[in-house]
Amino acid sequence: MLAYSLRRVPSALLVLLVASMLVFAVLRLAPGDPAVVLAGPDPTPQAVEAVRTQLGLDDSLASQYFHWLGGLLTGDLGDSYILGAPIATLIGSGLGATLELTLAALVLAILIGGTLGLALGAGRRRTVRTGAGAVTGLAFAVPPYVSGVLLVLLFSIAWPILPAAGRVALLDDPEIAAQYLLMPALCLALPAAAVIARFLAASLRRVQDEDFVQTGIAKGISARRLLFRHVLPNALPPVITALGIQIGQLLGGAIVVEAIFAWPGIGQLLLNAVLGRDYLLVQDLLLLAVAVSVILQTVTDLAHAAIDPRLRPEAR
Amino acid sequence: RSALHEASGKGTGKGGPAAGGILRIAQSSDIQPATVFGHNNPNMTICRTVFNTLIEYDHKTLQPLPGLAQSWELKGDTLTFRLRPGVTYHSGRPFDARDVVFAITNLHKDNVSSQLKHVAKAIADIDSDGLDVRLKLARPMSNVFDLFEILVIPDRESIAELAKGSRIIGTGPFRVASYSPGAGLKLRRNEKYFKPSRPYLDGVDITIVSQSQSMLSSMRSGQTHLVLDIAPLDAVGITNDRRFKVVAADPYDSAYYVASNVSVKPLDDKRVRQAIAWGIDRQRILDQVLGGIGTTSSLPWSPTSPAYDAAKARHYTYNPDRAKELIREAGARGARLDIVYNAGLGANARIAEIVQYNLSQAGIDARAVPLQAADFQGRLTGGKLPGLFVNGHGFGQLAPATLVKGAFPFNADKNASNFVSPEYQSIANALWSAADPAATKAASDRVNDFLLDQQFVTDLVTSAHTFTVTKRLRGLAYSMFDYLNLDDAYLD
Amino acid sequence: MTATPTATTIPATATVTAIGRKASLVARLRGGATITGLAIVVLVFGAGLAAPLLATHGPDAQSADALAGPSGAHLLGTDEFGRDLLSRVLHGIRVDVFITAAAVPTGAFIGTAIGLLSGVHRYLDVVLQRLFDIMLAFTALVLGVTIAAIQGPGTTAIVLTVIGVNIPLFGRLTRDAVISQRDRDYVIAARVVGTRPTRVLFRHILPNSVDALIVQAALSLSLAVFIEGAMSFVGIGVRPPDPSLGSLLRTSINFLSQNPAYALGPMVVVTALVIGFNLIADGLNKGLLRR
Amino acid sequence: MSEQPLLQVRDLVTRFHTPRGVVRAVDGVSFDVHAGETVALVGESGSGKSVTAMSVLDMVRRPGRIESGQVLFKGRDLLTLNEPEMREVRGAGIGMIFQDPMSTLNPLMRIRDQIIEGVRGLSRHQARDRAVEVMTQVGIPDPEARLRDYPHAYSGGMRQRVMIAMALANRPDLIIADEPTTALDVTVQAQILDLLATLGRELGTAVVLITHNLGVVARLCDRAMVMYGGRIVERAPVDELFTAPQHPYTAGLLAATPRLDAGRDVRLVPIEGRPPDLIAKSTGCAYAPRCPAAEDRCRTETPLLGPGERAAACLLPGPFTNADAGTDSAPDTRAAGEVSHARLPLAFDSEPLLEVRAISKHFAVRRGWGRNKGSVRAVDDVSLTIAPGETLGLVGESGCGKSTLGKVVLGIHPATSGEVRYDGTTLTKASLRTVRRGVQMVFQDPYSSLDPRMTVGALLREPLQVNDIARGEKADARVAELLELVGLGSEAGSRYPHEFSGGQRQRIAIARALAVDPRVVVCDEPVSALDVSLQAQIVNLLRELQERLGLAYLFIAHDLAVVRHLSHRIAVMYLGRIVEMGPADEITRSPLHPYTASLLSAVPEPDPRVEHTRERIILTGDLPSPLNPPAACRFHGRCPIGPTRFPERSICATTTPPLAEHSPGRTVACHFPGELTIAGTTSTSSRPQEIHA
Ligand SMILES: Nc1ncnc2c1ncn2[C@@H]1O[C@H](COP(=O)(O)OP(=O)(O)OP(=O)(O)O)[C@@H](O)[C@H]1O
Ligand SMILES: Nc1ncnc2c1ncn2[C@@H]1O[C@H](COP(=O)(O)OP(=O)(O)OP(=O)(O)O)[C@@H](O)[C@H]1O
Ligand SMILES: [Mg+2]
Ligand SMILES: [Mg+2]
Repeated sequence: MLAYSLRRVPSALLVLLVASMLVFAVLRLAPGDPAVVLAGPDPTPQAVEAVRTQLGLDDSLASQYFHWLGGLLTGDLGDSYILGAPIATLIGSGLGATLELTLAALVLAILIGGTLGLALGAGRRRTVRTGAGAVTGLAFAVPPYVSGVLLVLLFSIAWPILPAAGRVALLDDPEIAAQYLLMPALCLALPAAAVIARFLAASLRRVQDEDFVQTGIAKGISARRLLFRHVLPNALPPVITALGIQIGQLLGGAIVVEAIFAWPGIGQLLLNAVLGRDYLLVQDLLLLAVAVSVILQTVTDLAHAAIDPRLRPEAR
Repeated sequence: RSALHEASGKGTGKGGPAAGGILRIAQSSDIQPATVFGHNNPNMTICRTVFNTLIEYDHKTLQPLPGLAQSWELKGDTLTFRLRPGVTYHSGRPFDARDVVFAITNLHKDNVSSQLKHVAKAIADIDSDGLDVRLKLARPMSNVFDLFEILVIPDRESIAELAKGSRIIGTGPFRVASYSPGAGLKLRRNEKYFKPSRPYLDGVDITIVSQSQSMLSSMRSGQTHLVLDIAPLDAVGITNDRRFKVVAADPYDSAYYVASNVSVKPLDDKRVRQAIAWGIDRQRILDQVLGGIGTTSSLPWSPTSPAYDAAKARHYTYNPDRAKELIREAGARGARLDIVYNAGLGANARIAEIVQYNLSQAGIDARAVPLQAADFQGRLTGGKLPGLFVNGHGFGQLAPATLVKGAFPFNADKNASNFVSPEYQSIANALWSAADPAATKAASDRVNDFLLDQQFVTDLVTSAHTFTVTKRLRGLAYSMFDYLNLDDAYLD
Repeated sequence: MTATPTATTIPATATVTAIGRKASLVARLRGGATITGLAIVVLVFGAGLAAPLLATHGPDAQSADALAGPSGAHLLGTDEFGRDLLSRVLHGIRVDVFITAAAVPTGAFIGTAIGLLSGVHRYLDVVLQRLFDIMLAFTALVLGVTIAAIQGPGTTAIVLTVIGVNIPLFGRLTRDAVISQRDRDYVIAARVVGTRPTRVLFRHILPNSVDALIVQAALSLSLAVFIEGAMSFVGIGVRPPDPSLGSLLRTSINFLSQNPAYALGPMVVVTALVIGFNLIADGLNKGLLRR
Repeated sequence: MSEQPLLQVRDLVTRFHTPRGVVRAVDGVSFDVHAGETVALVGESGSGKSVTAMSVLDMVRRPGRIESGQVLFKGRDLLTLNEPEMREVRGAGIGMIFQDPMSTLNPLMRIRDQIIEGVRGLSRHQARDRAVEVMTQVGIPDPEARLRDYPHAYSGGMRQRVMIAMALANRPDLIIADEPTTALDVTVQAQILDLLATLGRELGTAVVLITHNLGVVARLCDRAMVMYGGRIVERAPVDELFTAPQHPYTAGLLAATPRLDAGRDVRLVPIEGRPPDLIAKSTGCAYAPRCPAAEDRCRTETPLLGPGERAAACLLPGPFTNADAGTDSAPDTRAAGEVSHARLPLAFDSEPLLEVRAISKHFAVRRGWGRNKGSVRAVDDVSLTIAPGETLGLVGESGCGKSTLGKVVLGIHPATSGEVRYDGTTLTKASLRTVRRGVQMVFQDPYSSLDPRMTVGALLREPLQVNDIARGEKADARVAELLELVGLGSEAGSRYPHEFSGGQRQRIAIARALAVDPRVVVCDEPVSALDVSLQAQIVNLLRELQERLGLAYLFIAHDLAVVRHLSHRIAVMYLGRIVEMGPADEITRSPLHPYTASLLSAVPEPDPRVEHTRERIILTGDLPSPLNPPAACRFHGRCPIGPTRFPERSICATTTPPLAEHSPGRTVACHFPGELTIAGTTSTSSRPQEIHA
């Protein structure tokens, strides 16, 4: 399995290299200049020029690119133009917050989506299936920027039991942190849960039609065992693929949710960095996104192999 | 335990000032430590809490009061400060005159910007001696004390780290306990603050909340006590909630304007610019965008400014017919004009919408064009905005010269409108040099007339920075640049 | 297949042609879901297209009567500039109609073209697949933020984002379909009788992959509505004074206590549209893709 | 004791409530099964066999519903049981074996767990022992170790053994086997059938065997029931069923089935028409529309199946003595069938039209980034020729490379080495289009070889257009002509493929192949997917076309009887190589290669008399993987006269036997040709006993 992951390294590196070029080019096409932002309000042209020199923005693009790449290879992400701080620190703290949020959302999405999906795809009673279908449809159709606002209205203002914005690190004070985490995580999780529910339900229905399920029934095993030991495992692969994509989506969706709940994560960082033309920070963040998705893909594949003996290397 | 309950914080409960409590502040964008030397809105929460300035203006009389400087003397071209003894930086190092010298010479550097740089540059010579600082001025300046109202005196030894935000060290009532860029910072009580038994608060937590709605939500849920500069229209949600109030900062130093790039046709025609001034419904902007905070005005000054002239401030009124007429005269009917604004600022966006609508009523094919902050700032600085632009300016509250020398839209030497006029330069310099109130009055009259006639900047409303606060917060104060002063603040 | 951007992938296994049970289009769409969805979308989009006729006020006409609640004159009340909200919602739909109509087909077309190329050209395939990997790594909103930075906020940025999001989605789908179809008997049969590769591609493979693409298209339309909303919500969307569903929603949130109908209008329309498109996709999925 | 049948099915009615209407899949079926007996349920596809089986175990799925009837198992009506009680019966009382062993095992679960989870009343430990026991019973070597494997590590035949083991695990009284061998190769089928027969006998388990293969019935069963349109139309002891069918449908089935021992020039007699639409409510006999003997009352009166051992649901029951052709079985058509095919000379003197010279085709198996993991030698050094008007049959088990060879001939796969020549032109990329105007192809699955998005007309017009043969009205005329040629009306042109039955679709596919006027047609299992009656239609059509157009065929199939029926010469393929080639009659009568002999002996003949008397060679093991085929003679590991039996014959494992001429017109690749005959005896009398073991 390790060998299998290793075999993907060259292709992953290639993807990252190409992505680094794209990412470098992309923001430089945008009008605007970090030096102006950094020089503060009402700056003189000399001040702007001085800042440009100080940031190294007057170097040639190629040299800027290679300087950046060189830094990356030696583990130096550089300093943020606008915030001044080392990018590693910025991403470190933001990533912690975002990971906390996305992981919580992921857990919620799997729990909610899994339950809905099971009800939708394998519910015995029609009412259960219809109900789950309606909930799924709604979770699916209400975008996070609407559900977030509604949640806040409900649970912070109308019936104030949860904080409306901000974050306490989970490690610092779990009890309090969980209360901060709940709403943003839920808001982020809902659409993902709906997707998972749909994929799971569709997959369950498909698998239930497969021959080995008949075998199971003919063997006389219970419906419960049939569902959880036979149908569910076989229904998982497409759900895992969807889940892999959804994790990427959660990270992206974090931009909106973090904005609504003032969650100090990567999404906020990225949004502000783009607005401030904080080139290095944006480059690093976008490249991180690509890296995450590359990793996710590998993890997804490994998860497939973990479930399905046919995909394990020794089976080839 | 409830996070909400804990966040709302304990008050003194005594109906009077008492020590303790953490004040929670939300602001929409992160502080920029590198720019603390000039006026930059996001820094309003740290400039007077972490740092101090040499003097502090009295808001009524505009007379300097002691800050880090105990006393001062302006004799001819020499200004001498005597500094307060026994002041230490958060690092533990004693504050002395060399820190002041450093702060002023630091402003001479190109990459350090401040709207009052022109004053610093006009200081020909500085020398210090223990707690005395002597400044030699190269020319008479009516606004020299404005510099010392705005200029924070940071620890000179950690100046490089200050720019990066990694060590923010001042003499103020609070020290920076932690700063996570993009997320916010925690300030804690400076036990060695030079004002005895101040501050009352144990600390201040500043959180960055980009969405105004989220700020309000957290305020209503009791999680936040003070929100900075929430657009009044955004704040309507809580204006009828009796727990909160919106405090308009009395310097009224937040003016909104629409300006013309005069190198763009048909804005090169004075009549078109005047037509614009006539065509805009200032009252509606004041009511619908600024929640009635401030006054409509055709002039850039705060009502407290010596240059303010109530009659002239009412020069332009909403007169769509007049506007149409002038536009027709100038042959600019149906002209296509972009109204550019900084998309990141809610009030500006909304003003742009009203301006766009008013101008289209007046016969101009106007389009509102949002630009992102970095883009807008860049083009503003480079004078490359494509037509009209809506923006805000400050500096109408102090010495009038500070506005014409330091506020970029009015800068006589180089401005965003690309408006260059020897006449303007000369009257602006006259205003700068004016030595006494009478001379200032005369010079500012000329400037006023000139501005009203030329209208390269059309002032719309003189409004104020706002602090939206819970009524539990008492003792809130701020400088003439609206730097938050929490020396006497406490939570009831 | 989600409200969250770009999750709109259909498992490759779904690219199954309805061999042996192909019925007329009408019969295949007979499922109630498709019809309901279609009805919702037609109703909403129709109202948008007919906005100039239906709207009682100009969408930009300001007045002093700001933030009024619903009344006879203003069925949804007015906004902060005293503009009639119903008229703005109706005109706002137009923006979404434009975005979906302009961007989704463009993205689908480009994506499909690249996908076809990728499907038939082995070496190009390797390159294009990696490219899709990268494009997919930029989730819709990240892409939107980036494009808005380059292009400036506005309808164009949204359109470009929607196109950008759809290219890899359709690309992958088409490519997978081509690859799954190209060794099928009917394709080989067509080659054997002498049909040239391009004709095989366009006359045989593409029409048989189209079902999956249609389902994706329905999902992409709802995705487009979603992207418009999300981008406008973070402030990089449609430029004022033009109303769009997302921008209306974004502003409305400030005035929930003054005029709840402000938020209600766009919220209902957005939700209805997304549900409508998804119902269509679901129905098509059942009708077209079922094995 | 034995008075009461083990299973009594009474008036079972099962329907599917579909949007198109109610499908009467099982329409009043009654039958008994006694302890220990093996009963066959035969019938064409869609006749309701599987649904009957599912109904017995109350396993019919939505939208199906058992509407009425009783299923008495040991006197208890299963249809009145609740879920837990029913679960006790399933598996423990009645075991079930399904058709496709590749899909009936859960791919994600170890074999052991799958067997154990169904075992009742034993501790986990005992259950494990039981699993080993049944695995041994079904003949899986090293069961302890193999139990830990996942299904993918098993071949199809082994999986079917596992299925049987699973069914046996609870010692059920009855096993229902639903087409247990249909998905398997003949040699493996023979193994499995053998296993079923032995187990039934030894364990006293009753078996209901569902199949459409009459040969299997003849070989294995005591009694048989014939289903048609959801009803049982005939019930009889197997011997009587084959010799004297009472229902015309049974007689029709028998007449349509090609036999190895019948005369090759006898035309098969297909059953005309289509199977009944189970949705439409019919009156009268469901078979009446297709019955050559039907009278008017057949269309109004519904015949009922009488009681007793021997009964037919026919108003005009036979017997149709089918055994000897020429008597009045299925009267009219049989007479027409007598007009036999013209006998073509067995030796074609003319220049070969198609020549395949030393063709090899290897597929590289890739994993990950360009790393080759060896290659599949699908076709290895194969040479053959086909003369104008000649049919060369190509037989062999699944995966032996038949299709690949066909595709190489058509240039669909480029050959790894070797040369294909058509009419003097060597097949190259440049000459591809020319060659394809002379060589065409018909595929196995008529459901997947026609583009579902095109009308039949467009499908047939395409070759005309792209080859510039005809356009416009001329093309239309040609399309009509082609349709006519394959026995379809020209109005078929405006319809879509899905509107046609499998047999009709295969006709369309043939018409398309003929559109470019080819002289050679590669038929890749064109009838394997079809029911016997349709199979007979297509086989007849192909022969007719050959006679009319002088076509040459490369006829690929795994069914030796069909191949023999159609071919002049036969080539037998094993693991990518041709092991024997020669005139069809001679090869089937006296095979030279032991593999050919085994193959022939594995084919069950639809004749109980033959089946009961003949001895069979049961090959052990499965087809080896073509990824690393055995060295030298590829058959040596399974060969009944090879080194596994006779250790001194090491030559088989060391030297590749060349394909050499054995007698005029016959070539064989074996070191010991002709030793093993169909009878299962060696012609060299040295060691007969061992073979019988
Ligand atoms: N799920 C279903 N929905 C609708 N009709 C069905 C369903 N399952 C089976 N049928 C119909 O029931 C009839 C009997 O089917 P069944 O599977 O029993 O046939 P069979 O004799 O087993 O055929 P085969 O040899 O192809 O397995 C067929 O006409 C079929 O179309
Ligand atoms: N495109 C391919 N890539 C790799 N291996 C292939 C390919 N096509 C066929 N094979 C392998 O070549 C071998 C021969 O396959 P082929 O389809 O020719 O067998 P066949 O005799 O037609 O079998 P069947 O009776 O099942 O149709 C098989 O092992 C198969 O797995
Ligand atoms: Mg069946
Ligand atoms: Mg084949």
